[in-house]
Amino acid sequence: MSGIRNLIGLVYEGVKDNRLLWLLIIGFALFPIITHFADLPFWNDVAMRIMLLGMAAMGLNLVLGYGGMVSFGHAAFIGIGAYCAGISQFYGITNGWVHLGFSIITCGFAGLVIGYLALRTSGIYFIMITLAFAQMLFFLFVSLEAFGGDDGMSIDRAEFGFIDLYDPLRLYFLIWIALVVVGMGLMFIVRSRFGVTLRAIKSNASRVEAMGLSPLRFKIVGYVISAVVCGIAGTLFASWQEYVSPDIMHWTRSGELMIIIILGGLGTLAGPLLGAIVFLLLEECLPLLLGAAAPAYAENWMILFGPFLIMVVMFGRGGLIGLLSQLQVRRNARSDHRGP
Amino acid sequence: MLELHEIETGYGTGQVLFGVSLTVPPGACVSLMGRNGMGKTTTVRAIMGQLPLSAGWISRFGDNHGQRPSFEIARAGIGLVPEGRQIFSNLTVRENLKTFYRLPAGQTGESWNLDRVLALFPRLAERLEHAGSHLSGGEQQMLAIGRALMTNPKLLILDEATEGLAPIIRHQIWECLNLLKQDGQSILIIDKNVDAIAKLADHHYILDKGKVVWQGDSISLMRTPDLKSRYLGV
Amino acid sequence: MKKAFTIAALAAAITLAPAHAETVKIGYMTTLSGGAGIIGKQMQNAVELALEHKGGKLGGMDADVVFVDDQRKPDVAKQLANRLVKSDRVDVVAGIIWSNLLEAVHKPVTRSDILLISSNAGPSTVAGEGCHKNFFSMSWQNDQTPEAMGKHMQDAGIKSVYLMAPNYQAGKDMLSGFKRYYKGNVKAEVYTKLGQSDFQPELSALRATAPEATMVFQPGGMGINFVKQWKQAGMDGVSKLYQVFTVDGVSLPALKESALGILGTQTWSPDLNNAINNKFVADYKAKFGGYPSFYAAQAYDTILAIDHAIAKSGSKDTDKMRAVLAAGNIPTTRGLLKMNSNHFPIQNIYLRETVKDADGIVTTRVTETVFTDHADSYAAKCKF
Amino acid sequence: MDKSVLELRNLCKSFGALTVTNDLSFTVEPGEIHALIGPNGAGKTTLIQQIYGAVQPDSGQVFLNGREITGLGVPERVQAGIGRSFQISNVLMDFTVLENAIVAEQARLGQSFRFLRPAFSDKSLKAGASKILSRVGLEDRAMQPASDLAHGERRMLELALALATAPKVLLLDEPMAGAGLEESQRMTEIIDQLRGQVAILLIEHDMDAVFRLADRITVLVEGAIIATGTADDISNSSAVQAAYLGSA
Amino acid sequence: MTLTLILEQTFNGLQAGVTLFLVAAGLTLILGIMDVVFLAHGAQVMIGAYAAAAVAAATGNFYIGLFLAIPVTFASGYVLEFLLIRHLYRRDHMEQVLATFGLILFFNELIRIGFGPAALYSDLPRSLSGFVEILPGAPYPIYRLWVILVGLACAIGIHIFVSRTRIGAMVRAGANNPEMTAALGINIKILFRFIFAVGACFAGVAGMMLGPITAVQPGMGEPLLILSLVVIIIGGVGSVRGAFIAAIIVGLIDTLGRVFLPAMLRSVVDQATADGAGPAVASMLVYITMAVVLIFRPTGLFPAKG
Repeated sequence: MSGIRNLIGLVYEGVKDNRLLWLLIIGFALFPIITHFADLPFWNDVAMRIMLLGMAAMGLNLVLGYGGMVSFGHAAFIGIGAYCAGISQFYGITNGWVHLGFSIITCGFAGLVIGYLALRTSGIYFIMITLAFAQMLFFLFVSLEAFGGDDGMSIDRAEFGFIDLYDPLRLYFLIWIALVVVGMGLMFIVRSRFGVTLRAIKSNASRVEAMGLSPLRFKIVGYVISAVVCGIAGTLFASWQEYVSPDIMHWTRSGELMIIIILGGLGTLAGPLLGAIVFLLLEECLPLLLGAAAPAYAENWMILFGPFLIMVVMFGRGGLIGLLSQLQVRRNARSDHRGP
Repeated sequence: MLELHEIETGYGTGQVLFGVSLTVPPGACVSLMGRNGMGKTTTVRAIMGQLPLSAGWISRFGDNHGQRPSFEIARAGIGLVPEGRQIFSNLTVRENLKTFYRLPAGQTGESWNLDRVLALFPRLAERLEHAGSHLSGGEQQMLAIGRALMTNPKLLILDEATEGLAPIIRHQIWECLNLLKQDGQSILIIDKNVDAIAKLADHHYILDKGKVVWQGDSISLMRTPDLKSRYLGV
Repeated sequence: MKKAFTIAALAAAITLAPAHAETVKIGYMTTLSGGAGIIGKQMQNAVELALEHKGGKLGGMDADVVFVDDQRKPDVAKQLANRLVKSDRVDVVAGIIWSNLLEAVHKPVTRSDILLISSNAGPSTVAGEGCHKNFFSMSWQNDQTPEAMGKHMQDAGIKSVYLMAPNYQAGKDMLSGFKRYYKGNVKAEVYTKLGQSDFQPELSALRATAPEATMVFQPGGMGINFVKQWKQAGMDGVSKLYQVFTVDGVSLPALKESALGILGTQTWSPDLNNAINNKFVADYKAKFGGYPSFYAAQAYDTILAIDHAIAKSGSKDTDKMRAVLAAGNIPTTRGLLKMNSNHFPIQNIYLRETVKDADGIVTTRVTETVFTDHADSYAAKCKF
Repeated sequence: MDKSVLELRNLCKSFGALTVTNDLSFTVEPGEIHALIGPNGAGKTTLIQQIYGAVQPDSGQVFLNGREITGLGVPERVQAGIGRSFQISNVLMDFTVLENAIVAEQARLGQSFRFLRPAFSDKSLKAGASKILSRVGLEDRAMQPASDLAHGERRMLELALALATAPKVLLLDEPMAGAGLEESQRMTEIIDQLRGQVAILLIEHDMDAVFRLADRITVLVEGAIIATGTADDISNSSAVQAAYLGSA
Repeated sequence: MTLTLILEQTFNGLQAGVTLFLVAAGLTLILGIMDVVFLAHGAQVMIGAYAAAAVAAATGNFYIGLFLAIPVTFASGYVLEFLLIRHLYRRDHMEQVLATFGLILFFNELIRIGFGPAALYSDLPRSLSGFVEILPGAPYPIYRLWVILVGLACAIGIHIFVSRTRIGAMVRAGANNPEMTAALGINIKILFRFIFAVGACFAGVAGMMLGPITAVQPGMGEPLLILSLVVIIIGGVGSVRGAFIAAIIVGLIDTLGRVFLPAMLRSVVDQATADGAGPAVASMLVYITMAVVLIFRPTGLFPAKG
């Protein structure tokens, strides 16, 4: 009894400390109401994609932002997760829980193997070896004819017992619940002793070693957890898309995830989700905006998008979260000034 | 030549120098002494423009005391023989020398070139095509001095000129420095060998915990035996 | 400019037509940005040309076409398809170049009881077991074109052939289609890396095998590279080159003279002699400069098909339009197009040769009809 | 007879042609402060690295409390009882002082693989961490980010973190380096207070501090020991004088 | 599998290798000396190819195209370093990846707007089309031989430049110890900018030479970029010699693996499995090689001396 009360206390405490994250997540819960009354059902779809990529980015952020490991191949785990759903269906297993379990086990194992091999290197070598593994998996799935190869495989949405995913809002809320679970889990992990140690390793691995801990073991565990989170996102992505193809693990998607994290705020809980919102809305709106301003160049929207990314690096240190906290500081300073 | 006025600097939040002043007149040989960690190398780094000053100023050859990038300071006429030699291990002896050859900025005497450096250090001539990493400590020290001379400096700075060298090599180095001094070369030298330095240099500064605690000429240095045990030796 | 035209035409239609005039809304999805943007651009041009030819109306209704750019990404395509269906509430979704993108949008669109008309992609999955009554192809099933190539080479008595295609689904479909009709000696079946740009190693290996003929499928930029390198390696003296979807309206401007004389099969060619095609090609050349590609022709046909469906049924109701289209006899640049039971066209397939036209521009010319009224081989598996 | 806390037997290490440790043997006895001095490049830091496990010797053995630890990696040696500070301050710069200590405390407790409870708000960890900080007098700086600390304070923090692992022998690599006069004095006092609690191997150039602190001094030149003895023995040794001040 | 064929394929591998080397040579210096993960190096390949093709089309002379494209790529590298890259030196790898990824998008789009989305027509000069018999019965395209020769010439040129010239010595000194180099009077900033521009230039040369044999189109440099990163990693970051050896290894492995692996597999497993797995493994071969090298030598085959 007291254990549960204790847990609730911990959750309350965590949520209180991470208001922005949970505000965003609650926002996603309320979003369908807006789309319902504004009669914009399509935007639910956009929101689902944002939640899914945001979830994957949150997973990657554990290694990238908290662990300081620049993995350039995390799209592979999204892909493995998606193919876990696809391949299960191919063999007639339609139960979504089974897909998720399969995905967690496979991604955990893949994360362990890749992490173990890749973490022997560091710096640019680590970036490249993670990319190499992702490329291998990409080409592997491209040539797996049984599962559609490059054309991918069309699949049905998974069955989650009583939840009929063809009711659009059911899928929406299944993804939302996954987001809550992942958000909650990562919130606990980064604040836990493990998470604190992981951050300490990023800050100064030799000091952590001098405390008698082996940085490698923590890094590998972190890598595995983040792989599993990306896998879960991938499995749900497959259900959302009703389709799986190697495109989901193209190297540019790994880059996209990194962009989302840096845009939102590296090493923060809310950052990746915020980054996903802004990044995908931008992808959605930039062509429209450019189309309105210079119709002949609507399809050349990347000419703005590229420099935008450069600007984020040059001027947006700490990403959007950093920007927000700067504003906060400034506002506080101003209100202090006005004070009696 | 060189004037340091009340300079303060350090690394990050750790301040190392607390108001160091020092002057090297033209043609003079000045020494800077003190135990390890007292701020000698930090002073050199400040002179070379590798550390920003938090207070005070440095005037090099009468310039306007401003902060300048390292390469401009070198070109203005300061030749550095750094602590630990810092030989380019992936360059041959010849390259270590020739790459940095520069015509003298203001003519003071005969200018330095490869032949003259090799004449000064015949050992280097034998090892001309060897990689810097294959030299012994003494040869590296000779190379570091030769490399600095190739820039035809008005002022030569030697940081730990003889540290970690065999006695016979030390002896050679001191001899060569004497030659340079007779040639009219201005020198700022850092070393722990008090006896040798007292013979070479005209004026001495002793640093302790980031401050100049003593200065004077060789005679007073030798006459104050207390200095050695307090600030220099064991 | 072209958009301005549509808007102007619409404006004109609105002022002239009585207030009760219905509007048919079409979502046209293609790849406009990125490396494949050139194909999408041609298709967009053709769609706009078709609207112009129809006076901005399809089947008497005001036409409103929404172009969307799928960026050649399945997840973007799927999301856009949902937007077209749910937000823009289009009556028909059309376009789509790539098989994998078609797979991604197939379910969400057909499930919404809206017609999905492909202007290009036609993988075997949607032709066979995965077919849907709301899906129509205005192009071809992947296997059909290489089947014609196989038949032609079989008939021409070619004894040995070397096959080459990229290592992905369409590549495998193409080669298996070819082998269905070619019964001679297949010396080797080589699958290259998707997106490969240098074929010299494969050409060296081919030279060592010395087959009588070579049949390749290398679409897009790969085709340009392949043909260039084929010529540069002097392979013409070693083997005779046949191709499908490798030398076409998109790659010819980059290949120019180096593609002369190469044979290929295709369901369409700029010189097909019928009133619709002559007008289409002439006006396209006049308006956009240069020959249209088969992608453009199929995009043009897609709009003609929608026009035909609305005009004949008098409605934009999905069931009624479907019935009209399923009945076939759709007037297109390929003549009156018949429809198979799986909603893929039954059509002629021609042998085309790359030639120079009167103005010295490199284009293709039909030399022979390989198949008359050719149907694909998956229809039997399709049960609505 | 007490067993030595740390014993090195015939340690050898070379990098290429350069011999940095030449058949070196010596001991650190329980509770003593043993200073290691010598000119730059004598091989002091490389020796520390070999004791610590970051550099493996070419031959020879290292014993801790009579147990051989030669083949072990760094974390294992730390767990066995070797603590150290580094030449350049080595603390968790992104963390506050208290958080630094919390990470050390949970590492000491072997509780770093726990995933549920937030670490930084855990009362028992905080209490343990405060105790760590109080040993070096940094309690009142607990909420400061480590990057805001003055240089000397950062050295104190590093010492505290090294002590947090409850080492049997503490390796201090130039703890006064870069410190001002007052900071050096405070550091000297704190190290002095540790006398008897833990055996210390001290590398230091500040001779005032060395003479004040060291029970025994070992002089290292070119990877070999030239003298070992009390402060008086060493300052009167002519060999040491020559090595330091030159006798050219 | 005759000897002729193996020889011919070795030539093909060599040609792929030297092309890769040209791209990798600059990139390994940028990575090794300036520590910048410069993903937009592929764009320099594209700029080179476009400059050469456009000038050749305008003047009708292939060689003028080649000649003028060199200063164009040099200038583009120089300006790029000045405007953006020098601000990235002190940033971490992740930020460099992001910013230079943005550059890729920008350059590709710029070219698309400037030259249209279609591939540009560019063909061999008449003097370089035709064949030589490298062995009786094995004619080989002159142009490919020319590419190999130019590539090897460039490699020798880079080698001489880096190991024999005074500026090369400065570059090596700068890589070895930038602070000391500056303290001896060398302007490191300008030196770095120069290296960057020269690196861009070599990538441009690769682009120019590829123009006539592959499609000149936006994004043409990206596949080369990824491969040349692989080359650099295998060779050891910062080592030009390592890049050369690794480029040849990667070129040969990729070429020979592609052609011979399916056949070799067929002799081990049954036909169907071999046909399915052969091309798949062949396309992964390069990455497998890199992963294996890194697992056993985490800093590549020839780590640059520190």
